[in-house]
Amino acid sequence: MNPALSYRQAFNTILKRDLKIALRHRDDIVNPLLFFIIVITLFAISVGAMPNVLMTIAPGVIWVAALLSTLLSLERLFKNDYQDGSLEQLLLSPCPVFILVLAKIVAHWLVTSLPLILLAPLLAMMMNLHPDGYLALFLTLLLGTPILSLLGAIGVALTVALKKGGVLLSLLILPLYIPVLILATAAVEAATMNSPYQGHLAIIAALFFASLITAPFAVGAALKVSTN
Amino acid sequence: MAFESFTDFITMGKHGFYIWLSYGSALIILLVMGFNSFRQPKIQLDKIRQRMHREQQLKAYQQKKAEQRSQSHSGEAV
Amino acid sequence: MLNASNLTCIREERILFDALDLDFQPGDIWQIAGANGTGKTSLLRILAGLMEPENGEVCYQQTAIQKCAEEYHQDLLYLGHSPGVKSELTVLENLKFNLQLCSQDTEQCEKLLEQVDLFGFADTLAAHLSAGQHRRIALARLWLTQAKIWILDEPFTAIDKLGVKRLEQRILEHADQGGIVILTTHQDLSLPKSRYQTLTLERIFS
Amino acid sequence: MWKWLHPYANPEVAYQFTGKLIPWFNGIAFILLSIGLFLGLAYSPADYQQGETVRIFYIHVPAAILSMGLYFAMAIAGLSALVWQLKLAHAAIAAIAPVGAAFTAIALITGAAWGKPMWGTWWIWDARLTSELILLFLYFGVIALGNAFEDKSQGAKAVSVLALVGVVNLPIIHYSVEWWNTLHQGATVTKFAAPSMAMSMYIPFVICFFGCAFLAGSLICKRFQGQVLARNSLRPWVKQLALAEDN
Repeated sequence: MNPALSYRQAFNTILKRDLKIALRHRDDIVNPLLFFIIVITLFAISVGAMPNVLMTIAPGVIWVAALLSTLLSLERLFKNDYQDGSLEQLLLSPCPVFILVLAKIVAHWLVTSLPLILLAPLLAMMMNLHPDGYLALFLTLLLGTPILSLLGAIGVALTVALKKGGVLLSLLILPLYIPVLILATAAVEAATMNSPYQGHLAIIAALFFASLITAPFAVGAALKVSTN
Repeated sequence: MAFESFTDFITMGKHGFYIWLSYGSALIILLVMGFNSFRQPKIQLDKIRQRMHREQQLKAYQQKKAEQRSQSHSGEAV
Repeated sequence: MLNASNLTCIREERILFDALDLDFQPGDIWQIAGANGTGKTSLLRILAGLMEPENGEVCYQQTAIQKCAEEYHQDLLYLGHSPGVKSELTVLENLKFNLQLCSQDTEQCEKLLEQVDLFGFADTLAAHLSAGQHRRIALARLWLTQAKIWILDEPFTAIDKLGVKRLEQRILEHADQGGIVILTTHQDLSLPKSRYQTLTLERIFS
Repeated sequence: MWKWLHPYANPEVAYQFTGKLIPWFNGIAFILLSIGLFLGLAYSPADYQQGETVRIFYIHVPAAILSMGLYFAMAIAGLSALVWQLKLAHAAIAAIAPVGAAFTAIALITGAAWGKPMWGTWWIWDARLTSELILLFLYFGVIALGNAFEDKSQGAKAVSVLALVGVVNLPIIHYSVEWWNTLHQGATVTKFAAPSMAMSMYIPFVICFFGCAFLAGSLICKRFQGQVLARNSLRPWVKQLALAEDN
């Protein structure tokens, strides 16, 4: 009997493979970012460019744009694997499913949300965000986007076998995103009025760890159900 | 000369930072663009060379198998 | 080693098979025959644990496969209809990944390519290859895996004559070493009759 | 077998021709830019109102004009590709798009850098900057569509259609943004008026503009060669070139 593959090795293999595939599809990375910028430009243009108006809506607009662009790129998480059969191989590998699923979610987060977080300050500037709000925005995005990926993965796992999963996916997940959205925008607004926002961050962090622990199992179960 | 000294030229009446920022960023973008553009033909030629090399390798392998098959046939025929 | 007791499977309000009892001993080769849509693939997916039967149970070494999932998957190699090959990766990368996923060593990957006559395609992207070649990448794992139980869903589709003969050789070799092979195929197997049993699934009209 | 109407439509001739152009373009661009920038940065007087920041003008406006001009050039290539089935025009579009996007980005960054000392914020939703930003999105659209297709020939037609659709929409976008901007007149402190052109400012500007234009020309020719090779990779002359390059 060959040595059983250690969980860490399995995690790394999946992570490396997914990152390699994502980097070969460079437009899968760039397109959500462009979507993120264009959505914010649309808000700025439609709301009219009065600096004070922009300043008040800036946190909300940036967060909604981040949320939508994550939603846009979630589809890619399991769809291709389901179509070319590697999802079955994943479910049948000796390594427990939740570790492989976690690796895929981490790869997805690195490819889509990390560039988004790095781009957010540039767009906060375009939205004329109050200077104190930048750090809060960065921290809420850093803690918030993993939650979006984790919860979103559950929705994708449930709808992976359906043909027209796209709209249904957003219907399933957006309600789950509302707590994160409320806390994050409240934190940034609190920061702009330089009142303490650590409380909001703590709750977002708690949400993050809760979803980090429960989501992979839920995704594993959902995948077993949808490939039934 | 619109400036008395070189340092004056650099600071440009306290707006120096913005001017050099814009010229610097323009220079960087053009350098990156230039470097990428000048490598374009080379990249394509490398790709073509790699493809030709792989085709030769495949043809050699095909011939080797064809010879094996013809030997084995002649061997059986004898 | 692997047995299934009174399996029933119902798909879209149709009973595919009912109260099926199967027992696979090391060295067996089972061919699941039957017309299209009689539940061959469903049976294989239930045995592999991808699908839940209506009732009944699949046991691996006397424990239900849901309980001993890790050990069972360690010992199982399942090839479904879609080959599980990523088109963005090259042939070699696909092969290496498949083997790493089932914790097998990946040294002799290049030599393996010749076995399934994909020699020279090592660094071409799988996207540029045909469906048959994709299938052969998936089948290449048969030569390297240590898994005892093979569940192959129509392994011979889109494979040329020479490939089929070589595959049957490998299956025979594996069975002789005490492995279990369960496969579905439409062509008749050219293995000696004594070596394999056939289970034919008929269409059940409730 | 190939009956070419236009002598330069033959990929090999086009490849050699652009190859000869590149050193000339480089030389002229280098000379013009060095003179223009030297005059613009060191010699020309500061603007009475904007002070030294007006010097950004010598890179910002040429880049903005070029970004618009290159988009029109791309649209013309798209038109010739669709109407006269000129394979080379597809290569031209794919060559121009990234260079155009680069100059639009330069225009945006220099515009923002110019806006900071004047209005105190890096980004201002001024009519020209906003339409420049939308132009950048149009360029990214053309580039992304070009990369989306695996085989180039199928993608090429789609890209030329997009380029045409884009160029039709350019004036519409420009005037709607202009109208939008007057609607929110309160937003911008002073109209982004181009400073009145004293002769000592006009000459460096014109030199700088042609310098940038030739530089863009050389970049485009080089990318064009790459695209021609990519689209004719099975041709014997390309194989000989690859082998010649080898040793």
